[in-house]
Amino acid sequence: MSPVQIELRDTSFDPFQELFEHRKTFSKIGNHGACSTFVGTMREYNGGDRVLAMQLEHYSGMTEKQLEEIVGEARKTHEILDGLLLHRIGNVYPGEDIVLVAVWSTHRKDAFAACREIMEALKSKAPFWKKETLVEGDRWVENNTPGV
Amino acid sequence: MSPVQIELRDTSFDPFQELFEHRKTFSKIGNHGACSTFVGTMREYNGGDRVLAMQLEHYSGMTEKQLEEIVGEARKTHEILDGLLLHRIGNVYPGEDIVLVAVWSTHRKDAFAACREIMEALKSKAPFWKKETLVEGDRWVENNTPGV
Amino acid sequence: MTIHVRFFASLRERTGIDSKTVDADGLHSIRDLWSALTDEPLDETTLVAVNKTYAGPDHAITDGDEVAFFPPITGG
Amino acid sequence: MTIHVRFFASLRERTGIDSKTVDADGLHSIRDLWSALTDEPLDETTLVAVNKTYAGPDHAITDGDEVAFFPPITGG
Repeated sequence: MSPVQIELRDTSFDPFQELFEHRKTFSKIGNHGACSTFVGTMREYNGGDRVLAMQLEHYSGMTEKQLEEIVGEARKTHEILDGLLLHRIGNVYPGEDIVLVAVWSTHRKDAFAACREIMEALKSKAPFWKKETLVEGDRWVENNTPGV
Repeated sequence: MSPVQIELRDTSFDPFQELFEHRKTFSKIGNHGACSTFVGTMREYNGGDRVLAMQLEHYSGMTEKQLEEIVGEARKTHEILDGLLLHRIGNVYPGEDIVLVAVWSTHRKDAFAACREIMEALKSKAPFWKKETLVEGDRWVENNTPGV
Repeated sequence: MTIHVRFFASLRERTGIDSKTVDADGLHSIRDLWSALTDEPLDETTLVAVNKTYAGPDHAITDGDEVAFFPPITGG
Repeated sequence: MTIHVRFFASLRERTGIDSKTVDADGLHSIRDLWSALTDEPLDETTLVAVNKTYAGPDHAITDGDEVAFFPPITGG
């Protein structure tokens, strides 16, 4: 079974409180020497335009499946002792967090690489679509900013 | 002035509670689109030996100066909007956190790269030395595990 | 042969179709299915999933498949 | 010329010196200073800092300098 807890959330969450609570569930901590995390947060501006809100659409069933596969892929080359992957769906507002990826490993090399790889794969493979509400109307976000 | 808060701590801290509190101090959040963090935690075993405790020695004055320089170096090539860098000194026990590096940037590329680079530079340039207490006595840790 | 078709995001808005059950007798591939639904060419940026797994435009469709079309993803 | 010398970690334990003020008249470099303190050769893994900045073994010492010797670091 995957050691990574994956969840889609339709309400706002605080990633650091989630990580604090998540870590309490570890039954054993002796090997967890390294934790790498990434938090993506909604900005107030995108491409120079003020963004008032965002709708995050997903493909129920496929999104979860892809996230599981992305984590499974990362586990083929990196040790993942534990992890947490949260992603918002629905209406999101500036300053709210969109995504949290956290990976615990014995050593930092695996933790860093797995967190980064999961995040990049999520950006290109997990079906989510952002529609921004601007002052003058709505628009679909067409491309992600490059990660590497 | 550096946007990264740097502190040496002689008592245990929870990195996720620290991050939760630290983020509350942001006066503006509109651009903070990405946050990459790393947490290093003391393991119960090192090189096959049970480790009961660890003493973290540092060079007061130089350690702080090096950490500032490491952050300054990372800022030359990456946008850092805010950050937090905590490192334990003194007696540390298994399961306690040793180091926290957190970087906030507009985009994930800068956040990931800066966090990683600060962590690697810290491992090779900031004067800290670990002495482990084993069941049969003490030993100095001679090398860090590779990060890349 | 029955195919359940779904469109997402900007493609859903452009086609005006959210989901649709298509009688696909005589259709063989994803490409055939697309052509039966719209006059637009199948843009190479359009992503396709068959039963929630990514597939190419020449993938063969079979009875009961759920086929989804969607634009480049922008999550995270 | 007076130099404040410090040793850290395993080097402090091996030399038995934590800190020491050295009358360094006639000494020019870090290497000279090291030789005046111990019979051991200056190992190339030994790190040197002058006034809390890293320096090489040929770095010239000047009156009032704080010179530190320490083993490879193992923080983080």
